[in-house]
Amino acid sequence: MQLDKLNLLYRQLILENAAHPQHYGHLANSSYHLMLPNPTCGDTINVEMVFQAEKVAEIAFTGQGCTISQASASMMTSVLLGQNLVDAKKLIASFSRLIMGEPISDQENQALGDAAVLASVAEFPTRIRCATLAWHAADNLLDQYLEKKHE
Amino acid sequence: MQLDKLNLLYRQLILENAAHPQHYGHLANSSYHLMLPNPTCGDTINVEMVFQAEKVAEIAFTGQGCTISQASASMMTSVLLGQNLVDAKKLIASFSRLIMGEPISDQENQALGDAAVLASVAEFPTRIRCATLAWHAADNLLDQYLEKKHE
Amino acid sequence: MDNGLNNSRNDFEIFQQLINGEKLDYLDSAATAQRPVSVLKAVSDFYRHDNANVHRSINTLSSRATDSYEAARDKVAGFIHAVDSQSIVFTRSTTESLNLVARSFGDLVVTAGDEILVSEMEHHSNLIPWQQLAQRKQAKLVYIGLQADGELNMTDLKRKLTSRTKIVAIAQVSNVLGTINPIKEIARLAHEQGAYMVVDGAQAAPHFAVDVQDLDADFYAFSGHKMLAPAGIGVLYGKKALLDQMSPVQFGGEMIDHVDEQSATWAAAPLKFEAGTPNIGGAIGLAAAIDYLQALGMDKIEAYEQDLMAIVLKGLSQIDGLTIYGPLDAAKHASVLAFNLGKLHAHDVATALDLQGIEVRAGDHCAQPLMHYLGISAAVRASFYFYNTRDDVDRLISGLQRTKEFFSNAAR
Amino acid sequence: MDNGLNNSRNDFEIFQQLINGEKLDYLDSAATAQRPVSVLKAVSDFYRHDNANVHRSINTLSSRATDSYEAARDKVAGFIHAVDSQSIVFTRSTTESLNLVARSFGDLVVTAGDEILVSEMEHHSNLIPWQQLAQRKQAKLVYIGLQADGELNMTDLKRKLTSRTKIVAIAQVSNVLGTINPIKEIARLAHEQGAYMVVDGAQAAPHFAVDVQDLDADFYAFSGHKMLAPAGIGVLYGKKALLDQMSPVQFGGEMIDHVDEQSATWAAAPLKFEAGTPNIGGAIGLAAAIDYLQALGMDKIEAYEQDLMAIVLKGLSQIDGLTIYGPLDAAKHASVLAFNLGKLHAHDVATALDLQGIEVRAGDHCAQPLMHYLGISAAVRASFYFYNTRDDVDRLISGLQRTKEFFSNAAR
Ligand SMILES: Cc1ncc(COP(=O)(O)O)c(C=O)c1O
Ligand SMILES: Cc1ncc(COP(=O)(O)O)c(C=O)c1O
Repeated sequence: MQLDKLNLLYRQLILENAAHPQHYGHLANSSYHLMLPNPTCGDTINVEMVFQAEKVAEIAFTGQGCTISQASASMMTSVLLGQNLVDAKKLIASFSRLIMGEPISDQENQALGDAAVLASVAEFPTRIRCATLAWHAADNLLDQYLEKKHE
Repeated sequence: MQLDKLNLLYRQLILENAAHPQHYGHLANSSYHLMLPNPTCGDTINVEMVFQAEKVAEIAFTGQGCTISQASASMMTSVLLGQNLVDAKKLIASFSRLIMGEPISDQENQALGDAAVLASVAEFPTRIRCATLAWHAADNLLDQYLEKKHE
Repeated sequence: MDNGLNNSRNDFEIFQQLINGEKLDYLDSAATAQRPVSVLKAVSDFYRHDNANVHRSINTLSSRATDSYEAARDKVAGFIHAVDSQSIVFTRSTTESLNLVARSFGDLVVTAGDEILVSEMEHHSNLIPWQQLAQRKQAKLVYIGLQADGELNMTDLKRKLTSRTKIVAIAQVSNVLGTINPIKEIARLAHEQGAYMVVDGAQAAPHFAVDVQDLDADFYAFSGHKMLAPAGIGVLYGKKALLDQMSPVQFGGEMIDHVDEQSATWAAAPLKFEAGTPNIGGAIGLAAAIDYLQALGMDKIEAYEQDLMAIVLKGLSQIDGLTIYGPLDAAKHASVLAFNLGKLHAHDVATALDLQGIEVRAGDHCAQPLMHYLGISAAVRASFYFYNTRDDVDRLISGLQRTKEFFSNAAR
Repeated sequence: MDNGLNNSRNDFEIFQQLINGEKLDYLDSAATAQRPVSVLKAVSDFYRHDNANVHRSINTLSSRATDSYEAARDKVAGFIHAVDSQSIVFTRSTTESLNLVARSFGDLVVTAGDEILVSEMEHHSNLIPWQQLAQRKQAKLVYIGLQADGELNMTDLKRKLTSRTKIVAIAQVSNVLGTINPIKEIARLAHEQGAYMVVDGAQAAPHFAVDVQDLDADFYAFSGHKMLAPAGIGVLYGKKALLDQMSPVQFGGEMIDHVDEQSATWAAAPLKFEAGTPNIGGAIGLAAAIDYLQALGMDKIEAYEQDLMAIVLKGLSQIDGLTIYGPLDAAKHASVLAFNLGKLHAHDVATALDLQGIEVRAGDHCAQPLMHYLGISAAVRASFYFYNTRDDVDRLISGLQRTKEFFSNAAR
């Protein structure tokens, strides 16, 4: 019986984040927000951000989804909060490689904090999309901000 | 080499009818005419008829087609000319069975005259449609006439 | 241990494998069925011996291919008891069949102010084509509600079915709730109001005998891949008189009569709807699938699946906190069963089952309006076919129990 | 005796049989190609091990099926050198691909008074969809004439290609004349006038390397079944920016983003064009076909077929009274060759050849306007692929000679 393998996917930290997500809710005056659907299931994640002094000053998310998508969104908000734009983009890139099962440096791993525990999702290919949804949304918001600045 | 089998299909009578078709052309004042296409090749046969005293008083055909379809049309015109409506319908039904390889009586066979030679087409399933096209058109014209009479 | 109806499981090589180290327990036949050896062999035998294009050449191979393709059409006509083969159009899928009706027939008969009736339990494929038709024609798309147990609310249907109704489009079996809808009665009511009856038979035709004449359906759509045939072949049955009036929606080879530079005329139905080279191998595979099903017997399949469903319903109703959507009476519940396990997300449940070799589906099942109606975003769905065994069912029940334990321990 | 390019003939089981007592000489690959063992095996292996529906569930089988299906898309993108896989739409056939462009893109960009340019040598599938579009939009369908040798009249094209032209739709290779059209140049001229270039690649993609970026085609359509894949799978390549603007033409499962009772939004291209369960096995078979072709090498296939064509052209031109349609120069003549033998009807010639085991096609080849243009009602067509041998070609030549003798003796 392979339920043991479930422990690998559903680590304590993941279950806790899903049960008690951090930064869940709406921001008072977010200028950047994006809702992304997970086409395989119909779930959606909505991410909101406020930028100040070239930093992610505030971040929050809402949405329904599975344990993995909720936990991943929760962890993401904690990791990105307070980061400057360059570091935020870097963190998202590290996470993206981590989740695809590609090697990342110890330093990158440490920078991801709790989110590093999601590395095990790489072994569950059907669930990778659940884990990346919120990060895609955040990445998109960063790009939107950078583009606007550029104009 | 199976070209011998060609002799079976292309009997002398068939080749002659195709080379020198009988009743080829248009009728001066045909009230019934129908053009049918052979969808497998794009060939068409046009049949025209004049009815008088419940008989096929005049009949003719035009159209392009292969040896089999031209010969069959030619033979058909000779067989049907002068027949009364009931006999004409019967002859067409006999021909239809003959060409599908079904048994017909000696009497029916004799009534079909030259057209009986087309029996061999039954062994060339890809060519059956070529042989039946003109007869379908004639059958249709007889029905049209009968329906009109009925009104 | 039993091995599916008449030991049929042995005819399906896919069941010989392990999934995540466990015996494969395939409970996703409503998404697509598995294929028996005889179907795969029929298709490859065709390609190995008789392959040619159809309706085109007069050579020997082409005439064999055409005969096989048309024999498949005859077989399909017999399978659903159509008057004749000329009312059988080969398409890619149920989805294409329904789109063809909505586009060709819908555009012909629906005008501004008309109403199109669907139910709250339709699959997107029997919904969006009608939504689009309604938008094109300024017609109104009206939804028939459901009873609490997931059956169609016939009172609501009778109220909404009026002389304004032009088309009633309903699934014979819901792909989520498993509800079996009373099509024959609905068709009668529709015809009384001068409306046409379109039936989505995707989840019905594979599981019990269908008689389109007895139902008096005007159109009936289903997919080969849900009834053992290869993917890529579907069927649209239509009453011949209606097909004759309809315009083709795709144009090209095979479907024409005569073509000039600026105009063209069409072949007769069904060929006018089959532009281009059709899925010849798919049609031949579908004929082999029908042979297989008929050898088992559609009535036997129906009875066997009902027995399985009774066991599942009983087993699942004993799991605390598990919500079943759709009728609880096995006799009213065709081969699909949707549920949620407490507050667990359907995806988490599906992954836990997958790790035990149990393949179910989780998500919105291409029925978002139904999900909204039920007030959920996703559900788990287990679906069965004659090759599923008592053991498959037992494993689902114990698998769910283990899943529940895992998550309640984990969330301590 | 040679056995096709690199002895490839052995990979095709169908060639082991006799037709009318004679070795099969299959010269109808332009209608549909034969399938090698590797393609049939890829398809049945999929059904035996990984079969599930795609893009729907999160179980192990479904994820394998989705991966295989999407890997097939990647392979097709590589085969025609598309920028990325997102510009590859799976359809049933060339015919469906062209209908999709004409309906979705055509309706978007063509307005009353616009012109659509086609050539006199188009297959009905690249003609009637444009005829219908022109009728829907009160646009004008304009025909580019041919030179005496069957090549496109580029002077005529340049005269007719104006700022009024919205779409130019032309076959890369004619399925009757075998003419290879200068698509790259035509696309450049079309783009200069602000028109879009649609290419019917049905007879091109199987026979030589295609680079849609180099051609700068806006759309490129072809069929799997003409290049060793099963029937029922086709491809539409479109520039991503254009696909993004286009509306879907079929609606249902897989292609949606969000569905409410009265409205819906679509997934991104290519999925928005693939409503319903696609031909998964077909796509996997197409990927295996591409593997097979690429292992042989498209350049080698092209060179080999050109050598065969030179022999055929030489042999046929020595038969008295035989008329060849299309270029007489093998380098300008892709793998199809149409002709008539004196005044003999094409059907009679085809039957005589069939009795000698030689499978050709006779008829209008779904190109009635071209037949009218040539002033004939039908022609015989022999078409070749890499598995045809020198012996196949010799048998055609001697078979025609015998046919001629038979009929001239018979008509004595
Ligand atoms: C009720 C119902 N209708 C339509 C469909 C669509 O079938 P397909 O994907 O074969 O077109 C399905 C299957 O998913 C279904 O269950
Ligand atoms: C040039 C050309 N275009 C289009 C088609 C249509 O292809 P399909 O029947 O696969 O849709 C063909 C094949 O018959 C063809 O030769």
